[in-house]
Amino acid sequence: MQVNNSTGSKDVFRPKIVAFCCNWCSYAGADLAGTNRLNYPADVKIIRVPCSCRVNPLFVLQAFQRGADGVIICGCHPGDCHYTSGNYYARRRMTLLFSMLDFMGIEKGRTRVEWVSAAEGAKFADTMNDFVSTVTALGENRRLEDLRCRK
Amino acid sequence: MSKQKANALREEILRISNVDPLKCMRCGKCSATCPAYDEMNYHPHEFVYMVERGAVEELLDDTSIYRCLSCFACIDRCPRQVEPAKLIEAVRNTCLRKQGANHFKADMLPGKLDPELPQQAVVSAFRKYAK
Amino acid sequence: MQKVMLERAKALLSDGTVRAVLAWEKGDFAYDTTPAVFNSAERLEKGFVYSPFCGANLSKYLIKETQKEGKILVFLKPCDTYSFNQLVSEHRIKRENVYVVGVECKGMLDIEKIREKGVTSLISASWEGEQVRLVTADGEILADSSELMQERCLCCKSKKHVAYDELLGEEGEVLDSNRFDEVARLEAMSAKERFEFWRGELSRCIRCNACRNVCPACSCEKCIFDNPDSGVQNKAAADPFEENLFHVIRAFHVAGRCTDCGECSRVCPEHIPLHLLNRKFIKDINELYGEFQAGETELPREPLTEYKADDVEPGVVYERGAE
Amino acid sequence: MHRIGVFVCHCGTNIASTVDVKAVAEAAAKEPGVVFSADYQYMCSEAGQNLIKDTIKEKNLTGVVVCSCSPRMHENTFRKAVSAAGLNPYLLEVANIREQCSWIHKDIKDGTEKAIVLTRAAIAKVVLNAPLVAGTSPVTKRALVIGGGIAGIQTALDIADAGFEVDIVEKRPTIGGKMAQLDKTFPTLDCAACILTPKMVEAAQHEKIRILSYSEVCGVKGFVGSFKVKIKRKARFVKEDVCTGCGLCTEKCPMKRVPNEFNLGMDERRAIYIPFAQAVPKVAVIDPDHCNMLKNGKCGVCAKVCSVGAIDYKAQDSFVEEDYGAIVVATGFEPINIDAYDEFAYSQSKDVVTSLEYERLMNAAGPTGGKLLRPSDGKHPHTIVFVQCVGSRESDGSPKCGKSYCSKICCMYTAKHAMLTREKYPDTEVYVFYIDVRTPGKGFDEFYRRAAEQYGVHYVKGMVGKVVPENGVLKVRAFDLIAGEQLQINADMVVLATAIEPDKTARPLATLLTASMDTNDFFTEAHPKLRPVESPTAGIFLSGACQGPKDIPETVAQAGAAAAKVVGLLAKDSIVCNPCVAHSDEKLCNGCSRCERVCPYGAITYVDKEFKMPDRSIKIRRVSQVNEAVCQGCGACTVVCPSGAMDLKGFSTEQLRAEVDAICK
Repeated sequence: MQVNNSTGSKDVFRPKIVAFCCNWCSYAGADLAGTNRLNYPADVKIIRVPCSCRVNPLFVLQAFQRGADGVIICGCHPGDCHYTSGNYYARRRMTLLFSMLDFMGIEKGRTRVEWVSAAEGAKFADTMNDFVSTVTALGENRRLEDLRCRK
Repeated sequence: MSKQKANALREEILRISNVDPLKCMRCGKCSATCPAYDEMNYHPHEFVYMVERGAVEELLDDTSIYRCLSCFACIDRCPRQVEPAKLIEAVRNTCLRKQGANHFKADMLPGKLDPELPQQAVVSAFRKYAK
Repeated sequence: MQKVMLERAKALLSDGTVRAVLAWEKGDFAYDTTPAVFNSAERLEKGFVYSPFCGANLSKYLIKETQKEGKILVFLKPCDTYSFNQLVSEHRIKRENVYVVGVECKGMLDIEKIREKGVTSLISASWEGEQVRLVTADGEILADSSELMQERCLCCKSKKHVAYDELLGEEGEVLDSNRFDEVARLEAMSAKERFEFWRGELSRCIRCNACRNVCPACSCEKCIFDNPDSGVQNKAAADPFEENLFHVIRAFHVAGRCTDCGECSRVCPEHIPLHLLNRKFIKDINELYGEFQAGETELPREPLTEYKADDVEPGVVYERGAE
Repeated sequence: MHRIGVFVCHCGTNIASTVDVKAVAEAAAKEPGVVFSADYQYMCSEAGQNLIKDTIKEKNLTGVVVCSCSPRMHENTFRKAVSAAGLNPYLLEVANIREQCSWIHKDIKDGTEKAIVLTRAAIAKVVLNAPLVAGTSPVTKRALVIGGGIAGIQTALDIADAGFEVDIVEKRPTIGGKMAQLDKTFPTLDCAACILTPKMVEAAQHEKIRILSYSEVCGVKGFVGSFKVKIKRKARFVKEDVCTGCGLCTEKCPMKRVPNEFNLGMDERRAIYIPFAQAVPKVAVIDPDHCNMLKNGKCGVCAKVCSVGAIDYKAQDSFVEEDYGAIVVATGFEPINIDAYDEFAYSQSKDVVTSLEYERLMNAAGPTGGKLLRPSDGKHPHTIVFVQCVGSRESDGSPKCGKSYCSKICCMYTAKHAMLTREKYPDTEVYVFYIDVRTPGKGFDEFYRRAAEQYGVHYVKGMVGKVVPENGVLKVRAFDLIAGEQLQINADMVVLATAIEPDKTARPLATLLTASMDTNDFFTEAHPKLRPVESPTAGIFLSGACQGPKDIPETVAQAGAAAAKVVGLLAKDSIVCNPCVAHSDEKLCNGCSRCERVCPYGAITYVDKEFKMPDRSIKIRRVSQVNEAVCQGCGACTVVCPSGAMDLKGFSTEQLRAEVDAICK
């Protein structure tokens, strides 16, 4: 698994991870992880969305297209959505989308949905550490590699 | 004892015990709860504080380490999960593992013999305490 | 059957019930029938056809036709009626402007399969019980229909019309079809095999958009793949991802709305089994959220605009299937 | 042409220590569209804000990116600054390079690289930002206070005095909460009931206040300014408007052996009861778990003795739905369960009590009529040991489920108990075992010193390790850290200063309100320092111990502060809405109604609209319309829309895709 990657040094593969975080729970959870100085890899870059239900499958596919090695969507725990129902819709959409990506032969480990509340700074950091290590273990997006726009 | 050596000893004990004495908030509940309190010169809370300060030598040379019953009452009741008994055990182990220190010599045996004592215990005592 | 339909169409046209008839028109060959709007008895007389090659689902054309004044007659096969209901539920078809005549369907033929049998110069085809009579320039052949039918018809989900104003021919029933078998076969493969499979299929895509254009669920005023502002506007199949992106997004857009009519695969010039993508969504929906058939009723109900508090977590994906 | 200004904040060393802010500013300067890029010590300071304002004017900026702390912290600050310089406040983006960068990464190279990527993403987004103008939505001029303890009562009184209607929902049959159970209050030693009950009565008689006792909130819909709250009114089996509170039924009821929760089970009440003498509303209530009539239809004594016919055995739980503009949470606290602390023998001896039980034992209305008697044999105790920090200040993940926080009130009430005990019974020896005595408060340390110096309370630094009940004596083994000796005390009573935790109902309530909580189930503030009485969820306010451990003066102060915030909200006729709302492009809309079905607020409606076609014909199409005052901007509709007609202002598809691109570049 010695893969060169533009973001990393010669031997260490550093994956590109896009994390969509809902503004009310998970983004706040990520802030809390910061406030508590809980470390997780810098490979994770967070995009703030109002709610997990704002994440269009298109964004997930586009992230992979542009070179992401993993995409994670974080929202409020089911039942805790700031907008009452958003994460329920997101849950169905992402379940179906991930199942479809799996059906097309893309590694399951590259996509994830996790519910992180505003109080769960530690969970956020743990989740990101775990996700990064899963994606790192999968290595560069070989199977998706030829799915990428590498121009 | 040089400061360097004391420090190395301290690190060794922390490594063996996996105890962080800095977690202690000095409430004394360990010593309050210790059933062997009266037998000891240094008490559980003092172990924690002395290891933190690096005063391990005194602990190594003291009989207190053999007075601890390993009843773990201090571990159970410590509100900060400092686990003093593990620290005492680590000091004890450090003492026992000291190279060349012969804690049990053959001529000490007759005085300690007891007709009820299983032979196996004598053999294992030699194995453990005699170098 | 064709005769009964023709008579009925002419009658409804002449008594003014309908202003026009949406049906199939003869082509140059027996197998290239095309959807057409007939506005006179003469044109009907001349061009109308209903044969085992009338696979086209006419419901999509109603979006445009029902915008016009007056009623239009449409002939719908059982599977077409599901698409019809779905479009009505989405307010795409004005129900009051349609007169639906349900027609029985014994399964549509696949010209490729006929050709593979070595049949040439086909003049016409007709059902005869479980068999098909093929009339060619060289004479007549009686063949087993199951050998010549389109794949989608071999695993037909329903012979029942779920919407109609009147019915011609026999009414059938919802069938216990084995249409998910192929999806299940793929699911049982390793991820790598699936990846290879889809690479092999999708790399043939030429982005002709036939699948989208024929799909009754793909009825957007303006498709995002045609919209320069969407950022994914139609491009040539520049790289493999482009093909996957297009097909996954398309399948996702119709997920929960696709009635599994199979038109996408029928029209694909590269014979890509696109219906398998849609069926994968349908199968997942059935398994995860309960049995659901889009277009079964006119009620606006679909799995992706609903939820249950105890729905499965997305992690279920990782627990299922191989690898 | 875009003219973007990028401002990179050092946040002192908070950012600058792990992010090379100069490098970030330099990298940003190279991005297309960026005409100004600089770093500065504190962007949120006045000077920092002025830098933004001046640069906007000087460089004629069309967009601003501030790389600083979380947008949840200072986005509004910077929006105001941008707005003050004449730029639309929504032409600002914040790149979070503190919470999500400098604070989590130790390596300066990692931190800087990531900060640059985050900055790039913010720049990519800001060039697509559109100026947004916020709409308004009306405010229902009524408030709901959940919880009728001193916090809730005070908040309700303050709001009502300002002229707004308030409902108090209290789950118990009477308001008063924990304070009603206290004997005296520190440091002045006034009687709790004497200062609380007048407030309870005032609340009951206030024309603007309605008390919904024995009720629970079971559903919350809507948003700031217009909440719809469903309240369950539990069946009391006594008509509240008929009962005179004479108490005859509570004397005649044959079910005598029901543990009295007001006295923490140390004495008994009847199945029909009035919680305590000064209860508000002073109305009896039947406990359905113990009433024979309700359980098996045999009895009916209370109905026979009631002269006004207030008893109604057939009563059912009922539900009411009310509109409010603001909701105040005042759910308070409860002592933790100390069953796991077996070393203190709480479950083995009746003479080991919690501090709240001790309050009742000292109280004139308590089970002993105010005489200090041992619960086990009713004898006067001569030696009492107080143990502080029971379950408080434990390490995280404590196996006994202790709390990592300091419960704050124990030092003072223990000093109070010790002092009052010595005052009433000078023949009693009182020991207080403490780890630290914490008395930051007006007159607090003086109070503690008085207990030690004037009242002769023995303060011993150290903990109690074990309590063994033996022949009616509690053998207390403790440690005196200063003398360095283990102590054995034969005590008659042991009082445990039990840690406090949020009320059990707080967590489900937080879910209903979509208000956030910390890991200890205390409600989180919108800002820990600057907005301590507001929840991050707009329109939800926090009063009292539901937000963190508090004593009475602090609770009352916070209750007043919460009331002031509520009044500030209710005084407005309308509030400015979030302008980041959904918007439908009619040209693309299919009219399929999918968005309408997923909208949780009913903000989307459909209309038939005429469109001029290119050939000048008119086409009527069904298209969606968004009610911007109702839309809360979740974006659920944007994803179900197949044609992409529905988009979300401020988080548009184009913007989010630009961010994805910038991050993956």
